[in-house]
Amino acid sequence: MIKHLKILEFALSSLLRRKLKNLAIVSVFTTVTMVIASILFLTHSFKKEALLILQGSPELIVQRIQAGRHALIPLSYVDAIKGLPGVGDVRPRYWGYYYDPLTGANFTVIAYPEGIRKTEIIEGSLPGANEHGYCLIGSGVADARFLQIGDELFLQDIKGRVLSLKVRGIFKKSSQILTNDLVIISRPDFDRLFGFPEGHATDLTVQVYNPTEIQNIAGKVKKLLPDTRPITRSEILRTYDSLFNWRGGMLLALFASSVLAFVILAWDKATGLSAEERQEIGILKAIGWETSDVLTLKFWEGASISLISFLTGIILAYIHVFYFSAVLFEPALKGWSVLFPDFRLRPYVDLYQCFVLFMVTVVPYTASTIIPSWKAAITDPDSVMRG
Amino acid sequence: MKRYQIFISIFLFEIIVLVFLLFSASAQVAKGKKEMLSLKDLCSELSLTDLSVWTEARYTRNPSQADWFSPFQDFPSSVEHFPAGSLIEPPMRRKR
Amino acid sequence: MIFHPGIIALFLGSAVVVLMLLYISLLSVRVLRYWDIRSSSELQLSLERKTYLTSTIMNYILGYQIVSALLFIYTVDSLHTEFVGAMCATGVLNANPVGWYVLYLKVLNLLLSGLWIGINILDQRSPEYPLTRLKSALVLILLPLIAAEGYLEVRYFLGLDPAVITSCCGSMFSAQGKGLASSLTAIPVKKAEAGFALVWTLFFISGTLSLKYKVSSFKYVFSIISVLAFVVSLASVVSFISLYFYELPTHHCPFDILQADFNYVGYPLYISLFLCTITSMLTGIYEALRRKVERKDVVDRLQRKTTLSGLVFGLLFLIISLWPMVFSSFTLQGY
Amino acid sequence: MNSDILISVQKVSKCFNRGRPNEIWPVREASLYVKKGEVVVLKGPSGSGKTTLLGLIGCMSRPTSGRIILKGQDVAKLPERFLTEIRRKTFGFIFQQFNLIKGISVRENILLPLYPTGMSFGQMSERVEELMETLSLSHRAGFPVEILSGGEQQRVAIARALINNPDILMADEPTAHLDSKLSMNLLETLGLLKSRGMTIVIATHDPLVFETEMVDRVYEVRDGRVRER
Repeated sequence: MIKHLKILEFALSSLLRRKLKNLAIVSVFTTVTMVIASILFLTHSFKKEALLILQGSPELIVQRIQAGRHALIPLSYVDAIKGLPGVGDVRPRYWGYYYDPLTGANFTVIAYPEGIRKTEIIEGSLPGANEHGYCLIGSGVADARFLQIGDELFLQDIKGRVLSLKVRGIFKKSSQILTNDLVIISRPDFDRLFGFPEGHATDLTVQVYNPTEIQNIAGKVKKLLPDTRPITRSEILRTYDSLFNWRGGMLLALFASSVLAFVILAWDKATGLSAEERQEIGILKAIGWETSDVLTLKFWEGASISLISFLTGIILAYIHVFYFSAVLFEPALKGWSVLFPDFRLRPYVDLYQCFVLFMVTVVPYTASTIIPSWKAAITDPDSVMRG
Repeated sequence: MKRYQIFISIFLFEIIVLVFLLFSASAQVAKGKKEMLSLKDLCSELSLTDLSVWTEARYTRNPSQADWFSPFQDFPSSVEHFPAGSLIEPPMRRKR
Repeated sequence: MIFHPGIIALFLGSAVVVLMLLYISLLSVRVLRYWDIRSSSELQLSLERKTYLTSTIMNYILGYQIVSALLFIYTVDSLHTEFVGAMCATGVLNANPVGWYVLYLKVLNLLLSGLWIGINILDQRSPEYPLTRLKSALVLILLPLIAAEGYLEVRYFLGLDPAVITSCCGSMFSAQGKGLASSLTAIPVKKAEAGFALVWTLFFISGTLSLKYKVSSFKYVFSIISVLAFVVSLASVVSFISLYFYELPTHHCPFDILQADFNYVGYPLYISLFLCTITSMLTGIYEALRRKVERKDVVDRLQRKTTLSGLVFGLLFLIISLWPMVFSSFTLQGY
Repeated sequence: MNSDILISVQKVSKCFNRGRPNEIWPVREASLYVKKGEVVVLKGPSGSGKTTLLGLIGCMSRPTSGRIILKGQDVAKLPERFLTEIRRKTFGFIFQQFNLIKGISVRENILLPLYPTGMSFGQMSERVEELMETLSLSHRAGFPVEILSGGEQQRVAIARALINNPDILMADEPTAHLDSKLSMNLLETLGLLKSRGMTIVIATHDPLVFETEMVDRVYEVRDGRVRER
């Protein structure tokens, strides 16, 4: 133990003797770790957040597909689906996209379901079920149009007329990730805005009593109504899961090239032992250091560089992502859009991420130093005598 | 103070910071749980299926509701909504 | 499926390890052909120097094996959301049957690398490099195993198809199922408990005997029993130990105890079991190698250490696994 | 054979690049012995093989053939890692170039041989202070070695050679980089060590060294062959 401490002491001293070179390695290593850790932290938290929130999405959605594209669904399908055993409530959903030429943004317009309850994430009050001329908007919409409660939101309906809606309530900023671009209006206003055909809905949500039966029911719906596409909640969740894994993994693969570049740098630094370093090792061997002692020395040199850089990189990444909302690579990591939520992610970070990071940074670096340090360690002790 | 003591102190300090961050992370998550639940309730209330992040195109606004097989679906010359669009992974090749 | 960060990390790590192992395997072949300790030729000198490289790389490989085993379980576990019906690692392992072989190989390779390091320690303490040929041969055995592990890992993850509806631990480790895992579960708890108690009692008796008396058969018996204890204990974790942690009479999953909900108790549990097995097995292996080594005192000292640590880790494992049985109100009476 | 013989070298040869066109034999069938407390000089011109011979005696490298008996043990066939241990415990080396590590202090340079041992930091600093006192280096303890004068650097090298309490001090051309005054100082220091019972082996071609009276025996080395004078 004491031997290791002493060799560590000497390792630090030799690292400090080549300050510039080692500082360069540490800073590159830290930066690489930080970039990769930022990607992982961001995508993982995003994924977790999405998966938790979307637990509340409908168990089963039935859409109609026409000519290979999503089409409006006739309300007659409701009763057909209700007839299946095990199916509870079937409800139509009315929603659509509205391109706002004023701001260049896309809104998502929803005709609100009957019984929307007041929750703490809404400021102001809720429009009643059949009151028209009122709306409830997401904070992104409010910001884009500079609206406050009591102001009017003007939209252009399908015939080119102006539809004026009084803002009754605004979703709080904390719910941005779910509600940023929403405009919730009443059914009559919705029909007027989009000129929705009678007897149709955008799609249907299906309640299933037994959660293990969902897949089964989905199959039966597909059989009963071949022009439909059932989407289950677990499919939505899996989609998001693989979406973010894909995102994180792809960026990781891209940044793997920077790891590779770094490893090449480290390899080059380690193999290109300068004459001075070679002589130092020769001296150590001549005065009684054993090959394994030199290997231990090299191990501690590498370990101190990689451990410190690794930890610093992770800590910086955490601060960067969760305290500064990933400012450095915001557009590349998060994407963009006109209505972009400035969400503060909750830090879903655990040891797993740290393990993955360790594997993609420290392991390649260490591997790249093994053979060079062995080459250094087997220097002949009498090399210093031969001069 | 010996160099190794300084090194070990820095190392332990960083470990402690990291552990602290991990714990504060889980504390923050626990604290945000109520808010999370109300978001989840809202999600089921409004029957929402997707997050409102990339609102530019249908396939990025509602990834779970869009047709994955037609990425340039909005209009023929629509530019790819990079990087939001690149979030969508290519469809899996089915081999049998 | 490939672009999951954890999977990328695993692939990368496996690639690095297989490459390094391939390199030292080439060295090992040369050692096996040309090693001659009595020669003072330059070839012999260069081989002696290469043994340092071999042991350095093997040390790193052992470290890697530990991290990668944890990462594998973690990754597989985190994938469970992508599979219908999978609620933990078990379901995801079932999604592609190759997964189980990857897991078995990981456990085997971890054990073997640990034993290699143990043999290396004995070799390095003796002046005359007595075990170098043996070590080289073992490297050559390890290479195909670790390469196979890497290959199966790639096949497993590439072959995962999220559309497959898999069974989860609920149905896998239930008595009705087929296969090894369910037959483990089907063992009556009473019998499993009796076997567990018997094996560990024998373990401690033989351990104490081999500490006290210099009789080689005690040491062999101790090692063999430690292997038995390893197998029986893993079976017991599935059969009844995990039940006490979950406080559910039907939940037999050996992976859930690694999760935060159960205070990560699986880590100390499995780690102490592994260490106990490796060190106890080394006692017997050292005994078998005794006649090859000139300095018997080195063997004695190392054996003492391994036997003692085997006993200590064994005790630790027992304390951890029996803790909830003694201190929780949950009982399996009547199941 | 006499029991106070510390090292006995018997028909030792060393070959480099064996079997290749550039094969050379810097040492051929050399035989010599060193008794406890003696000062022995290997004398010869540069290129005569005395440095290689010194390396063989000091367990730096293994001979191609022959036997080297150190304290009754044949070390010629020992693997490298045990040679290192013997070297560390038995020999202290002073090299032609001082071979100090630049950029670290005098104290650390002297301590170098003790890093890979189980000695505690406390014991180490005790020993180094004592040694620096003897060799009057204490006032330079914290200085980086490269700013020291040649004589001081030589004393640091001696201190480093002595730090692990060796039985034998090996010196390779110790006066090569010193003027005559400093050489005299060095010889005084060596004389002091001899008076304390240290065995010393010096390889040199400097008459100043092998003509001093403390030298007990001189071997002449020429073309790798050794002759006692």
